[in-house]
Amino acid sequence: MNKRWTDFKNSADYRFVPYIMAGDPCEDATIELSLALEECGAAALELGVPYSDPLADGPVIQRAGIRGLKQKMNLEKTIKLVSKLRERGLKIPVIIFTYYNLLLQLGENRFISLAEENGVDGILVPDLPFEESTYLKEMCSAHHLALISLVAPTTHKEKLHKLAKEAEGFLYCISSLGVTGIRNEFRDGLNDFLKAAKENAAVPVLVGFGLSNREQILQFEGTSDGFIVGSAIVKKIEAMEKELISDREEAVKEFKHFVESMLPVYSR
Amino acid sequence: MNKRWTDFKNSADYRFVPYIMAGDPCEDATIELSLALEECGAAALELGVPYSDPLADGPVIQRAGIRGLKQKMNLEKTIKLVSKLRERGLKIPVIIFTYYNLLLQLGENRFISLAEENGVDGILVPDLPFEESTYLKEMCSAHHLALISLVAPTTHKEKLHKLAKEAEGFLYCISSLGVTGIRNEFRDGLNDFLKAAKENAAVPVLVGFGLSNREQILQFEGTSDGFIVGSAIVKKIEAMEKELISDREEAVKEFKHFVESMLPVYSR
Amino acid sequence: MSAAIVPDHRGRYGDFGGKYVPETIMFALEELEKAFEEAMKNNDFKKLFQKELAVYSGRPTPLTLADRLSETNGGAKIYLKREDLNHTGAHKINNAIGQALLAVRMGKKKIIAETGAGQHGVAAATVAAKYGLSCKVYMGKEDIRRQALNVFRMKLLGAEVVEVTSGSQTLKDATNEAIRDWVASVEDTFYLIGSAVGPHPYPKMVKNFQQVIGLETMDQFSSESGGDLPDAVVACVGGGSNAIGMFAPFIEKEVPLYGVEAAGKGVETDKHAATLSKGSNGVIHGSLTKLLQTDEGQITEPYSISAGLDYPGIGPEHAYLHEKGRVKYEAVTDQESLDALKLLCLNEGILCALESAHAVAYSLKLAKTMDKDKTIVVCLSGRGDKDVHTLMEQAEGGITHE
Amino acid sequence: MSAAIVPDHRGRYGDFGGKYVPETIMFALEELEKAFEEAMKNNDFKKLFQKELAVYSGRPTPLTLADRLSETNGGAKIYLKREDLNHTGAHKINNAIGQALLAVRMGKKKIIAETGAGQHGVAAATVAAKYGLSCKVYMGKEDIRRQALNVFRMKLLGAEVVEVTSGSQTLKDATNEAIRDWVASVEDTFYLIGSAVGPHPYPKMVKNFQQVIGLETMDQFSSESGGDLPDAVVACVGGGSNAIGMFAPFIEKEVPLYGVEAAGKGVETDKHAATLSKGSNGVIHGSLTKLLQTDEGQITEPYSISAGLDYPGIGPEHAYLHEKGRVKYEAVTDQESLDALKLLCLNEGILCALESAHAVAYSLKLAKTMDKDKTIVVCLSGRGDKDVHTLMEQAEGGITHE
Ligand SMILES: Cc1ncc(COP(=O)(O)O)c(C=O)c1O
Ligand SMILES: Cc1ncc(COP(=O)(O)O)c(C=O)c1O
Repeated sequence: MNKRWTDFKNSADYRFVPYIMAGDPCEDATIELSLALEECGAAALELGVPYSDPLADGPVIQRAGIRGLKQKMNLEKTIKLVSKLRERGLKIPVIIFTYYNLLLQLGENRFISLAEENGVDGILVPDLPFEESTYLKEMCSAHHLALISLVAPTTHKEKLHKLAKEAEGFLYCISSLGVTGIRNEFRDGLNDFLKAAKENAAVPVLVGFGLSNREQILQFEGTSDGFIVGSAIVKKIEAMEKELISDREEAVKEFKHFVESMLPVYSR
Repeated sequence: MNKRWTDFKNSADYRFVPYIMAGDPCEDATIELSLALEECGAAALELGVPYSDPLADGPVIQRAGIRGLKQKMNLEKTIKLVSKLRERGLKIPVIIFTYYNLLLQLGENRFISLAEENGVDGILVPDLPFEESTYLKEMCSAHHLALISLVAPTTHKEKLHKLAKEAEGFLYCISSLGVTGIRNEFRDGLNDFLKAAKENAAVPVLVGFGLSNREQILQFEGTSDGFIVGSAIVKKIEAMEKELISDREEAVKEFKHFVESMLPVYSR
Repeated sequence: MSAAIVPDHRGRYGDFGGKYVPETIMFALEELEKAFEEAMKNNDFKKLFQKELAVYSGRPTPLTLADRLSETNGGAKIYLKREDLNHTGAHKINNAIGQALLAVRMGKKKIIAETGAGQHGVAAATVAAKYGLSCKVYMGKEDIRRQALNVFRMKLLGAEVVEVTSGSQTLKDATNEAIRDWVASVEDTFYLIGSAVGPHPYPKMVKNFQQVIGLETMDQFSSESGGDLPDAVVACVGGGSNAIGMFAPFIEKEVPLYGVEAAGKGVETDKHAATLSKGSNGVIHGSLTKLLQTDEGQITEPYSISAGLDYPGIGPEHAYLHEKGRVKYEAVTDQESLDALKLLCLNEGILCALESAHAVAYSLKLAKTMDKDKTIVVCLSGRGDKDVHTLMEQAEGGITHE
Repeated sequence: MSAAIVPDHRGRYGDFGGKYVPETIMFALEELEKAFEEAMKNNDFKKLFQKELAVYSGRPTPLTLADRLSETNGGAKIYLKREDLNHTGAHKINNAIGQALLAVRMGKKKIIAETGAGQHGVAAATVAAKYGLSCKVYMGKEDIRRQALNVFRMKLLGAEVVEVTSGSQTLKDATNEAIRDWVASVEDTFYLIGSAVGPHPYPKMVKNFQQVIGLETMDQFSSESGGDLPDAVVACVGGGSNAIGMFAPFIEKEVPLYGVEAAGKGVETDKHAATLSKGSNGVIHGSLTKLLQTDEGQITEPYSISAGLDYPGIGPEHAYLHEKGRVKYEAVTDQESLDALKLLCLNEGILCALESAHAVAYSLKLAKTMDKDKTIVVCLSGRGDKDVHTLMEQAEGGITHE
């Protein structure tokens, strides 16, 4: 594990991991937004890659993908974007969030070397379940990249234990069934699920899928080590699309303000 | 057989039997047209009854039927119209041309008595073949009405002989397959058919269906005793519909002129 | 009841039937009758007919227990004889195959047919293509407009569709026109009639070719029930071919039979096609039967939401069975049939023809008067794909329960 | 060829297949696999499935010799396996019945399905009505517009049709959306996939429910020929369910097999759906297979005149059979399929689906290269009623031979 992951692991904070789509609304904006998120206290960053068929995503992130595709953003460019982020001083772990088909076309080996070259820390493939990930997992391990595991409330107990034990970077606990997107309520039994995850995980356990405000986030404080916010942030970016292009500095300020307003106070 | 039929039979002329639709374009016109036809030399008159489903008729007579229906002409009124013709001095035999359903609704017995009362001489039912006509034939015989028999080129020889022998009034030989209407050509073998009819018939043998000009009419002079003209006459009436209502006297003159122009000279 | 053998040699069913046609085609009816009777005595022909029904049209069609429908409705169990699964989607093809094979046997190269909604026209065009015959289909101008899809299908199948502009420009007039054509072309042309109507021997012949429905049903019901007969049999009646085919083997049994006519907007209105309920004796298309007409004998235009029941006459054998009391004829409205169609869809996943829905509607009523251990067989004469446009219009027009 | 047993325990057909789905639904795939394998060992279930195919869908469907078509075309004799005669008009119902029965067995009360032109949607809505399940069908907005009749039918059958506005608003997106729904509702919902695609065990299961096509064909051909096998078997390939069902029992025999893809306006253009001819390895809808995509891996929109072949992927077993060389995959253009459809209409009186017309078109070419005493069986996967609108538009647009 690299230093960024060690720092991430050792943090005492309730970890905030935001998701944004590369190229939404343009590559330069993605850079500024990433840096702003770190300033807001992000403990790591998930960088989505635009895809034609994002079957784990809800409408908000689907639309972000369409914007990214219009910018001709792709997996290779997204990886290379990370090196620009590093040049600008980004210190937190960056995870590439990509569907498996994009990875397959780039080539898993090429991905690994590009990721190493460009300062990527991990990869998350929402449609590559544990059962299909043997090769990628080995390759990632060998090159000190974290292949982020997802576990769901529907994951069998034994599998959950195993995935938790083997998890690298962090363990992504899906807080609700369904695709990404803003939720109003979370399911019963979620706490048991998180408890089981935490008991077995050697890495921080984060919850994600559907968190959109401070209240919801606080709800998991006792049972998890951090949280992932995607759609709520992407939705704000969507609302500010024009400004992020025409008047970026001001827009990024407003964006930071928005992000801070949804975070628990001590995370700032 | 009544005197009108005897005269019809004894005539030395090449007999002209026109068909017109009762009530086309109105009852009064039918009266004038009938008298005019007699003046033109008609040896008998076929008076059609408007019917909703005239399946033996072509478009010209179908349209005449529609005009007749609009005038609320029906079988009973058509029969009664004959007595008006008699009052006006019409001397030739009048044959009611009606589909069987109209007859059935009026009642065959009632038809017979009405026909007797009103000076009708015969009836022709195009959709009542010999096989279905036993009762009507008996009734007609008993009341000195002629049930006109039709024979077609497709009629089996034996049947043709039988029908010819039993025919009353005249024997109607269908000159061509198909429904009523104007024809340009007649079939081969027609002469053989007419010959067989004449050899067996005790009454005059007439040809009909599709005759529309002097040339065609003359074609059958040697093989038949007369001819029936329907569509060609009805078509003229259709063309003169307005005038026959608004300026009847003049119109009937023109009509006579037209009829004469199509007849063989000696029939005048 | 001990029935006289009908039709007699003159094609009479009691008072009904006969041959009321122009002399020109009398010989063709005789020729047809002879050819038909001969064919029916010929085992090769009969085997060929059975084989074509099987390998071409997919017979036997199944007998499906409509268990959820029966349950929802309450009362007797309803079975569906699935004529909707035939090639081209209705029982019409049974008859079309039979007549086409006969035409081929008689050496005819041309067929003509009449059609209303286009179902029989498609069946006729289909068998013409199959057996290499030329085909002309007469269809009212008004129907051509309403049924553009079927017109296109007939043309795809190589048939000529002749627009009929006479009279009311619908089925009755198309039939007149087909007969007019036949009168002119009778020497080399076979007139393929679409229902158990027309002059003798058509009603007899059509029944013969359609009785496979009833024969299969009897067998299937018997194997399902261990030798029993159903407690009632129901079929819709337009011209009456599916009904007479279904009833055929049951007539001499003690099974109550029900023919269902179209009551349209109600038999008390002038918008219906309930020939037996409201008609009187008359001659239509060559046959003496019951029909809808004025006092004077002008044939009136019938009405039904289902084009296939929208006929002012009825096959003469039905008029006879009605008079004898052997079959009960009931009438069902547009709305009742629409409701039945929807209920069948929702409970069995079967979209039936609007014609057939009349039979379903009546069987639902009947079932309610019968015990749960009783059984009704309904002839599901056709599928409803052809009616989806009508149903959509209804849905948009927002027909409500009156 | 001695084939490895496919799929292996991971659902792999060589390199292809697998389960590329979000972790949330992995348990459901396992549950499904278990239930399916159990059911397949259960004689009652198997009998029930066979019975429903027979009494509800009208199986066996016939094998029809297209003698006039073969004659006109010249060369080998062409037989048609008549899946068009199934209830709802295509082979799709075989699979829908199988999966619905499995859903009932698993105690699920809800099904979801994706649909393109609406054929599988109608099949799913049908079995849902039949077995008392609630049903949601995902359908692209664009397809909803183009297929209003099928949308109405699904609603009549009680299904909810969910408009999909994501992506290109067609089948691929409807499938994404159905998977998204399933991810959210997986605990009480059965996802009824419409073709031999998707994550394991779907391709295996769909093949299993569709193999009745091939099994019947083999029997029927054997009785007809006195024990022989056909000299070639042809089927169209969209997702690949009718083809894999037809091929199933023939794969281990020495019979040449041909899968026919849609070449649209030509495989050299960008308007086609020829996945195997022009695609590359990739993951779509949970399965590693061949698909149409950009170099970067964005899935591209396929094109075909026939909605059912208009899919950018293909079932993984076909990708495998292609790679092994056991099945030859050919592509046929819009125009060739239209011509074949018309020829079949004119010569056999059968209006087949545009999908099936692709198979017919290829078999006509193939037949010409074979002797008159050779035989080809074509899977006539569905009827063409659904395509009449498209055909009319084509006729009006006056497509000409390019
Ligand atoms: C499906 C269906 N059922 C019934 C009928 C009525 O005809 P028949 O009374 O001859 O069975 C038709 C006529 O077109 C039809 O298409
Ligand atoms: C009639 C017909 N044939 C073929 C197909 C293609 O599907 P598959 O390749 O799964 O058989 C479809 C799909 O809708 C269809 O409707």
